[in-house]
Amino acid sequence: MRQRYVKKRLEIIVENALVRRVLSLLQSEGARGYTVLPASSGAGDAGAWQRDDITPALGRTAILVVADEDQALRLAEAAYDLLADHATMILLSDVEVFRNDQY
Amino acid sequence: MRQRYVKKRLEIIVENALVRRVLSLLQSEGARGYTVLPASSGAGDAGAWQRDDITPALGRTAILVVADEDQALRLAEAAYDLLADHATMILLSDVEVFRNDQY
Amino acid sequence: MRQRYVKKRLEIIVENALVRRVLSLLQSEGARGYTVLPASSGAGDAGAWQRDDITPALGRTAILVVADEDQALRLAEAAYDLLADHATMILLSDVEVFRNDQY
Amino acid sequence: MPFLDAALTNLLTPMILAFALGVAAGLVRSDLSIPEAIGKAMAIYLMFAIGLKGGVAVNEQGIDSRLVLALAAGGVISFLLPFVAVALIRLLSPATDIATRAAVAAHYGSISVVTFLTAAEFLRLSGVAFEGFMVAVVAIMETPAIVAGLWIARRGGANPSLADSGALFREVFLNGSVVLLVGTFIIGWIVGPAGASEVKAFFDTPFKGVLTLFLLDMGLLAAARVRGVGGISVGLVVFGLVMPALNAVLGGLAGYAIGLSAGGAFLLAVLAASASYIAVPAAMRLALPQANPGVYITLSLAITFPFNVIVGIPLYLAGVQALY
Amino acid sequence: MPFLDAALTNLLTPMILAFALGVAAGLVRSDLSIPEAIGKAMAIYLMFAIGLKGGVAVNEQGIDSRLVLALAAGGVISFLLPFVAVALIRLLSPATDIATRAAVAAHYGSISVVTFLTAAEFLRLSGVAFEGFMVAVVAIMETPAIVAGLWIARRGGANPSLADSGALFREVFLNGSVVLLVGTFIIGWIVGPAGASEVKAFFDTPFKGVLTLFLLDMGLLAAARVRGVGGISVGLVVFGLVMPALNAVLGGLAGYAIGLSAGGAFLLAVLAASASYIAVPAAMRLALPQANPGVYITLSLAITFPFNVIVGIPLYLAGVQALY
Amino acid sequence: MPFLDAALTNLLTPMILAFALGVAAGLVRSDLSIPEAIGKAMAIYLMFAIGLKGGVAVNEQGIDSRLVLALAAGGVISFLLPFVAVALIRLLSPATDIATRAAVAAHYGSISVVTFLTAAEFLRLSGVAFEGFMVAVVAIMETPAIVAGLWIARRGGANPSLADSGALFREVFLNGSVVLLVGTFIIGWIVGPAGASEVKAFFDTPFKGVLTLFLLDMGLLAAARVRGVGGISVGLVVFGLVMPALNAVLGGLAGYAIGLSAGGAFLLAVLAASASYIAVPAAMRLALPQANPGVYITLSLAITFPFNVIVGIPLYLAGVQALY
Ligand SMILES: Nc1ncnc2c1ncn2[C@@H]1O[C@H](COP(=O)(O)O)[C@@H](O)[C@H]1O
Ligand SMILES: Nc1ncnc2c1ncn2[C@@H]1O[C@H](COP(=O)(O)O)[C@@H](O)[C@H]1O
Ligand SMILES: Nc1ncnc2c1ncn2[C@@H]1O[C@H](COP(=O)(O)O)[C@@H](O)[C@H]1O
Ligand code: NA
Ligand code: NA
Ligand code: NA
Repeated sequence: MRQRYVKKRLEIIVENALVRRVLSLLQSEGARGYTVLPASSGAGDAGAWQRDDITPALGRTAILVVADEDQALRLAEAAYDLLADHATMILLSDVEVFRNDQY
Repeated sequence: MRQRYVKKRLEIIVENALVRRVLSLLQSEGARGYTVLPASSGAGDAGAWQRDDITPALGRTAILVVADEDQALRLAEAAYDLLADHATMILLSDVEVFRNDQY
Repeated sequence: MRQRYVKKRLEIIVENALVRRVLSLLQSEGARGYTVLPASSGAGDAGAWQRDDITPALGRTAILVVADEDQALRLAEAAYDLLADHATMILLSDVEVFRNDQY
Repeated sequence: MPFLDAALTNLLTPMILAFALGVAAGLVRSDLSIPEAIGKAMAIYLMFAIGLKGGVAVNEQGIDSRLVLALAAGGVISFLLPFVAVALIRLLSPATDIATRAAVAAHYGSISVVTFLTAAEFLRLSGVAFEGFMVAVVAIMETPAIVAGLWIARRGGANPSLADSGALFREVFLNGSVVLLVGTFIIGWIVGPAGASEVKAFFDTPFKGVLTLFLLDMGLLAAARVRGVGGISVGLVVFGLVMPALNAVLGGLAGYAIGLSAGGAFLLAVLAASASYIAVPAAMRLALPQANPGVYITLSLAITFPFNVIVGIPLYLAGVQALY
Repeated sequence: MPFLDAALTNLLTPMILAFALGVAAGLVRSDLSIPEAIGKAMAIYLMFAIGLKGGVAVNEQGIDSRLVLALAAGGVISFLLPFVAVALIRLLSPATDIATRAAVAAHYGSISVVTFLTAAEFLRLSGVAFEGFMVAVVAIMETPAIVAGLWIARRGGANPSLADSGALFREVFLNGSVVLLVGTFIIGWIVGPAGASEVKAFFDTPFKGVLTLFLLDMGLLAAARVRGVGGISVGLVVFGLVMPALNAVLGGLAGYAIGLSAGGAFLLAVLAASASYIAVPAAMRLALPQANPGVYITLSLAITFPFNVIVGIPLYLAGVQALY
Repeated sequence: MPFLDAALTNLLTPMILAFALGVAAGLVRSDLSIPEAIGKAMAIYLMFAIGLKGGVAVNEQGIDSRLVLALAAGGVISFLLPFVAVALIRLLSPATDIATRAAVAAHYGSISVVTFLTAAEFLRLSGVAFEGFMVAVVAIMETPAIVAGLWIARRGGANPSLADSGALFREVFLNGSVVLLVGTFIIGWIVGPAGASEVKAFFDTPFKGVLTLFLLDMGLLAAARVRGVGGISVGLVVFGLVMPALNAVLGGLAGYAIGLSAGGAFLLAVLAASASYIAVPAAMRLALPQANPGVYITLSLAITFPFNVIVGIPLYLAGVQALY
């Protein structure tokens, strides 16, 4: 059985207009990698949105980062500060990986 | 260190044709928000499907809801009942958030 | 309250060019089902990629499999071996389901 | 042998060859594929174009009683064919469960727009005229079969989930294809030839080319379903070949009886012969989830569609022309 | 009554009827929808086509001082209209918070390309000429309103997040529409009529048809926003109807004053009257996240856009023609 | 100076200017982008169109021995060029690892369809005829270079993962572009000019416009790769400029030797000069994952493609014409 390592999965669901900023934040905070996933539609306190809309700015995108607990928390807090005024969702959960050094 | 709150992440993978119904169920059961994510293809006991197909009805979509444990379980059970006859997948897991009141 | 069962969620983020191979591996290793989710862009040690690129081969896709712990670990290790030389990410986490027999 | 000539004429168009190319590429598992968004866009384009054209034709030709008769005939045929279908399945594949049987039956009562388009192009190529209002018949035949199929299922004891039947019927009757065909038909009717000439360069001139590309996609998708044929009984495969021919006879005779031109009767035959793979599967997943989609999609897309497009269309025209 | 005639002429084009079909389909909640990628591609096509056409016109007609005047007028109008707008909102809907007020104001200073295109087609249909360089005015009017809106917000105490204002202004001034319009305008200017004739069959001939399909999509999207109207005050709805008319008067007078042709003045009126729903919402989400997008998107897309396209365009032309 | 004239003629077409616009927009980091589905659809359209056209030309002109010779020459060139390339890289950038070297070499043996299309349009603009069957040569040159590249890698000790080599070679030889080019070539051959005229309004008339839009996209994507240039050695950049010119000489001479017309020899030169960025990267990710994609994609897309399209095409034509 190969050894596994516990990491944190950080997910940030953010308006399209802000993706670039979040990615540069992640980079400047030293994230090793990230993956951006598309979202189709959604709703929350700030109302409903859908990807097919004429106004791409309201659409949302999910940004996934896997990192060591410390790093993940740091990234999460930095993202939280950056996005304080925005309709966003930041999630943290546990995840296991095989390569300890990749994150 | 900012305080974090433990919530449940509920994921429902459901046929496109049923997305509208699941979303109105979530709404009527009082979910604060949801995010819909596209899926490309898949397979299970009911056979394989792919998004590029001519028949959009067989495609699947993932619906993500973050909620308090109680609420998430209630939503999950309601979805399970609604979708009892359908080829679907309902997943629950733990997740942490910063804003306690958003969910 | 309906009974829940603990399973593993296995996620494999892999280059598009390799999706077919991973899916046949999963099938030959006996996975009951899988769901493929699109990704938009990303970056890691092997550089950045984006889905809109002219070269689809560099794009990434997420493959999700829910399975019993044993089975999930077996699948994860087999995927790890198949993808040893490739820029890939394999994640394992806990998840609960209602139908014990579906996975 | 004029039929073989006609069949060859049909076969050797870029459209049908593109379909064949798609099938071939799919069978050798090439990674050729047309993005979903493009397939959807082409379908919208094709329906917009024929709706408009049909409406313009009615604007030019005026309405006569045959329009009303054709609409009525279309609706009745769509509603009745599922009963023929379900009987035939029981005969050919007795082991198929009632829900699946009813679902398949609904598919064969409804129609395939692309089959209709291919047939209409074949008519143009053959120099045979037809009534412009046939497009409205396409729209009307999409849905009655769904009602019939669900009724058959319930009668047979396979309880359709009609809990939310209001929602179901809204989804069925207001599905995109129906709304688009009817809406653009009305637009064409209102604007007439002068108005439509404004957009002719987009909706008319390149039409056949778009249809050709669409048929390439249909070929790829049909081939992707061919593996599904292994999973269904021989009786069902036979059904997928016999049912369209039988339905074509019924449709053609109905067209003849209500006084359509040979071209119109042929198109009614083709509509009767064709099977749905968009609107009906969606409705069945909602209301008859127990029915096996592997059966109805495979039959409709991998067997009946290619049969109609390659063999059926010239065959039905020969048959109808023998009648006139 | 020539205005009613003109209104009817506008209304009964395939374009406007397609918009109406989209609205109707959306209101009955049909599942008809046009994939995002297709909507985006049509927008790119339309902007490429008019940019090119405008540049070719300038290549043919040469530049004169009116081009410079029109650009200056466009920029000034786009910057000043938000001040008019914010005053009008304060009057009509005093409860609206300052951030939302400023954001709405920015939308009405900026422009809608599709409204412009529809107006230009209406001119062609009416046989009224206009200056080719008006396309450059479209590009120039996209963004000054954003600066004005943010300035209004800051003055009112709703601190825009300008922390990263370098990035913000790059994102605003180099947004896709502006770059595409300006870039293709320059291409058209360089290649002239001979060069453009190479691609005319793609960018010119089918243009109206693409616009028709795009308006179908706009109708669907506008209808999807209609539910939002319930969430905004009556005063704001009135604003969404009065503001475009008022802006059209200002724009038309400015066009007249700087010596544009009747067609050119009309287009300036339409640009002034139209409200943004792409570039400005993006900028506001970045810089004024406190402003309520439910208000500005609904006003712009579900109220002002349909008003302009259906009622406004013939009305503004009648008004401008009365002036000349 | 006729070459400068030709270069300018090439440069000032809407096509090349659209490419330049894309590069500019990308470099200033505008958010202009063309959805992936649209890019893919345009590529399919362009390949369908030229395949068809090539087949029709062969139907009209008949086959002669030169077709067979050209196919053979194309295959041999594609297989041999990687050996030239790998030697040149070793010379210019000795530090590059063997896997990356072999992968780059494979890219330069294979071809870029868009470069070919741009060159063919340049021929039309210059009034130079060429053999219709050159399209078949495009298809045949896509893949031999992959085999050569993998062979080079293995010989050099960078073990390609050929565990599943059956799958690999199916994926390589049945990749979408090859199947589409060959398939539509055969369709064109079968239906001939009469059949193709049915779909001419879609596949021929708007062709240049689609190519123009596609080149806009290519410009955006090339610019997105420019940052990658910083990460590669100067030697590799030089390679990306010298290799295409050298390959063009070899391709042009081969075309001359086998008796092609000046137009045909020029196209063979262009094919030899062009480098793959679709089929070969996919094959290399599968079989040579150790090779650095940042190197081969950047070289092919950000250096060689722009060089060929802007400088190379007029240069190679001048060169070939000097020969005839
Ligand atoms: N409870 C939730 N579960 C899942 N997604 C949510 C939830 N709340 C918000 N979201 C997503 O986050 C976006 C912004 O949330 P809000 O700020 O509440 O409008 C929504 O449009 C959803 O896409
Ligand atoms: N074990 C699994 N892991 C991931 N996705 C699954 C799994 N089982 C089913 N699915 C997804 O759920 C859909 C319906 O499942 P089924 O009812 O088993 O056909 C499949 O098509 C997959 O997309
Ligand atoms: N730490 C990470 N978090 C999220 N996604 C990652 C991470 N590292 C890598 N990835 C994804 O996996 C791909 C390959 O990773 P790499 O091999 O590091 O280049 C990247 O392009 C990302 O899409
Ligand atoms: Na039928
Ligand atoms: Na305005
Ligand atoms: Na080459």
